[in-house]
Amino acid sequence: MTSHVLGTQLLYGGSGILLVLLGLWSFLVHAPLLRKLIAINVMGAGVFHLLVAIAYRGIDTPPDPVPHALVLTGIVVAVSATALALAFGKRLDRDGD
Amino acid sequence: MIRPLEHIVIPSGLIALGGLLGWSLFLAITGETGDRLAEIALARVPDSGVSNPVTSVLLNFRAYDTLLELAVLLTALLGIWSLGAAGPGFQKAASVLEGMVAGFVPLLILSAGYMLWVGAYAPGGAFQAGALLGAAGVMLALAGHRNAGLPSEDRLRPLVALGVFVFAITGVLLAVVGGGFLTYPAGLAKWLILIIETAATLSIGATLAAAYLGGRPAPEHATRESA
Amino acid sequence: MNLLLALFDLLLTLTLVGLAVVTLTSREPRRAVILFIAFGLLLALVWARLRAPDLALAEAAIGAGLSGALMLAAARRASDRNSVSTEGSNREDAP
Amino acid sequence: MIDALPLAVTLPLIGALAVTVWPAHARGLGLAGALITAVSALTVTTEVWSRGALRADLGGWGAPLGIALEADGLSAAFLAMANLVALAVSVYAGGYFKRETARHFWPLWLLLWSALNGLFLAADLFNLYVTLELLGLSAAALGALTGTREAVAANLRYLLVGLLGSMSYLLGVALVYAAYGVLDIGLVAEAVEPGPVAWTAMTLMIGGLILKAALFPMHFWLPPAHANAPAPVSAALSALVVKAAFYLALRLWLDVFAPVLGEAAANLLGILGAGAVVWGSWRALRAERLKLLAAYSTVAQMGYLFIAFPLLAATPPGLARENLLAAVVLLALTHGFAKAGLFLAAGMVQKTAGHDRIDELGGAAQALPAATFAIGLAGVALIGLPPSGTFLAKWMMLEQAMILGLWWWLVVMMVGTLLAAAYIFRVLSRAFNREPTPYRFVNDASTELPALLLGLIATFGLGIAAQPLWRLLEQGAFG
Repeated sequence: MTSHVLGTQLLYGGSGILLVLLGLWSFLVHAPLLRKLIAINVMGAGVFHLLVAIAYRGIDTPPDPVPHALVLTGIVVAVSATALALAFGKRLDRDGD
Repeated sequence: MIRPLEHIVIPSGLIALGGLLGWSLFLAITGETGDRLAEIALARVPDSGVSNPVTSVLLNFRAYDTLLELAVLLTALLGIWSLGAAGPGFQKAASVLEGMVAGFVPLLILSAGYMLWVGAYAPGGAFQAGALLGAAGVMLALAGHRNAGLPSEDRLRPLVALGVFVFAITGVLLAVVGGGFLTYPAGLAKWLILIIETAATLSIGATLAAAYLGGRPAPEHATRESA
Repeated sequence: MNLLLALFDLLLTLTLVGLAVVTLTSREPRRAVILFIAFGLLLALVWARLRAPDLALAEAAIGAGLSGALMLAAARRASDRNSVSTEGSNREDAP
Repeated sequence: MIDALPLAVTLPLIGALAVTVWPAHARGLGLAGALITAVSALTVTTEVWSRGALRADLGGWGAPLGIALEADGLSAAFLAMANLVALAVSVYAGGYFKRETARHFWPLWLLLWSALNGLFLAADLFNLYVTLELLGLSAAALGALTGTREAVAANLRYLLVGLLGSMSYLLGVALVYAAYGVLDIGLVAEAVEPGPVAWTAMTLMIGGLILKAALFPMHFWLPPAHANAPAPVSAALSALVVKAAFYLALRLWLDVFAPVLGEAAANLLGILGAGAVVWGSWRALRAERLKLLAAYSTVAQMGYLFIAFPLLAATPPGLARENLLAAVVLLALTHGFAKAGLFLAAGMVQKTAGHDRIDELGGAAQALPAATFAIGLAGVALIGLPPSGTFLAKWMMLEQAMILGLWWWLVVMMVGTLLAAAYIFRVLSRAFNREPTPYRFVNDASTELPALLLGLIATFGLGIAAQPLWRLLEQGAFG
């Protein structure tokens, strides 16, 4: 593996970790449900980004398909959780009126 | 005003965590193990019945993950339904938007079919196709179609269950005929994957659109009133 | 060639992280959601760059598109509620 | 012969689909699904018992490319407990839910059951993530079925905390894959080397799991979520769902990260466990509602399980360690039966009295002798009186703590036991504070017998017949 590939993996993998930390921070300090959901989705995006980064093996080499499949699964799980949590929120709004 | 938890404890904890994670990632990537599963997976793609490596992993090598993933999507929808009925929906759209939607929706459905088919050898597949179908449903809902183009509840239920059902039954039947759970016989893999993906696409599309409505679909008579 | 690509990578990464920061610090719900959708679309672009076109499609359609649509509906309810409940008082959430 | 392992996950899934499609027959189809699921899972346990560890390579690819399911003694033991409890909960739920709620309960319940079986049998780190999410989403939706504002709010919080825990776990999995390039638990275990990567991955994964297991001080979400759920759901959440997170933490600890571990990490978990025992028991003693008491008692009981980590870490491999591990499993299983029995009985009391305030329970408890008796039996097991499984398990843990000279764990466990005795007797004294009334012992068989049976298993079954568990757990390593 060339140093360029390594550098790319580290750059994108590192930014994935940064996204996780930013999302975690927002999740911990912001109370509204929507902000918490955006935060957790950004966290998830960070983890997915990390997986995509380690799957990368250079511009001319086919990437590792296994992390890609994991991320696709993760995306669908994330949207499912988001939709369910928003339905909880909607129910609470309705009851609050 | 300084709140110690929010302004000192959490940020410094996160910075420490970030350092630890970054360091671990550096060591993990630069470590000796190198190649991971990539070579094995790419070498076996020709045996999988499809030539898109990601589809090979999703629908063949790690098909069991995908089965449970579809179950997660179904769980979310059933959970949403248990929390209450859908809201009153959007107002009937203006004729311009209505016209746009009328043009867009068939286009989305066509693209979904295309995406499903090319997923075997090019980027795409059941999830992307299902998402396009879901998007068509969202557009219909935005244009004022109360049930987002979905059928009535007693026909919607089999539709959202279809993907998991075809997947699971295929798995069990393959186990019964002796191959093992979800072990596709050589030669049949391509067709079995296409059947499973088609069922999954329909279910994913219907589930996403139904999830967008945010509650149990309105009963049949109410739909007729609004139409 | 490599240097150019590295610069491009750096630019993409900085934009992505910057977009995440403004998304997460937006108080107004609708604004936050729209920024989140933009973030998802940019992420899809980055993944296309990393040779993950399947994921780019899925992220654009599901991660940004459908999650975004779901959140926009919630954001609209939130702003409706806010404009009702804070009528006549200071609107803390105003952009 | 068809492999029993994938069936234990797929059959409840297919049952859930049937109930989804024909909601009008939710109860009948759901009970049928529950029965065949339990039979398939118990088949797995008996096969492990007679033939040793099982493994099924799904898709026929084998590790590292494919996903496998595995059952050894540890998973078979948890699987058997979970499926027996879930069957009892199903019978109870058949009589508990009205038609409208039943339509929503049964599909979600069978999906949760599928996730549980999938989790106990999984042999792949990412597959475990998917089962964790399936478990978390179905559990939160079930918990909100009472529909009260408290229940919805508490279970939304539970959902969010669960998502945070899964995210932490997934980040750990991503690190593992980056470093070792495999996801199969056995292969990861071979590849793991002590160092910062393994240490960070372990912290992330086990950290996410203890959030889901509600280990003190991350327990804050549990009492409202469990206390406000419908009784059969509370039983499943408290007895099974948090237990699944503990099982997975134990599994990762023993099978994957054993070489990485320092005693410091084990001691940290033990200290949090001790905090849980004391705080949870104290809050249970002060609780005004029976279901809240039961929920805080779960916080405390999870604490005992985590005290096992420092004891296990300090015990050298050998017979003593095997016995200690078996004692921990026995404790977890007994608590599963006992807590499910307690919640089911509490549900009947609540339904009869219209409330579950402990101070005003006298009459209602008196009217339901079977429920009161079930609460008593479950109480015996929760305190750890002989002949319950808890008594044996705690005794062995105390003995090992004494041998190791780690007397402070001993003190914590004694304090917890005394507090447990206090909160259980507080409930029972309310139940017996009136003249006996001439009601029948059993009033509604389908709801009272499950609770009673669970209590009996916890107190007598596992206590007296603990020997088979030892034999089952010997079916350890995969061939």
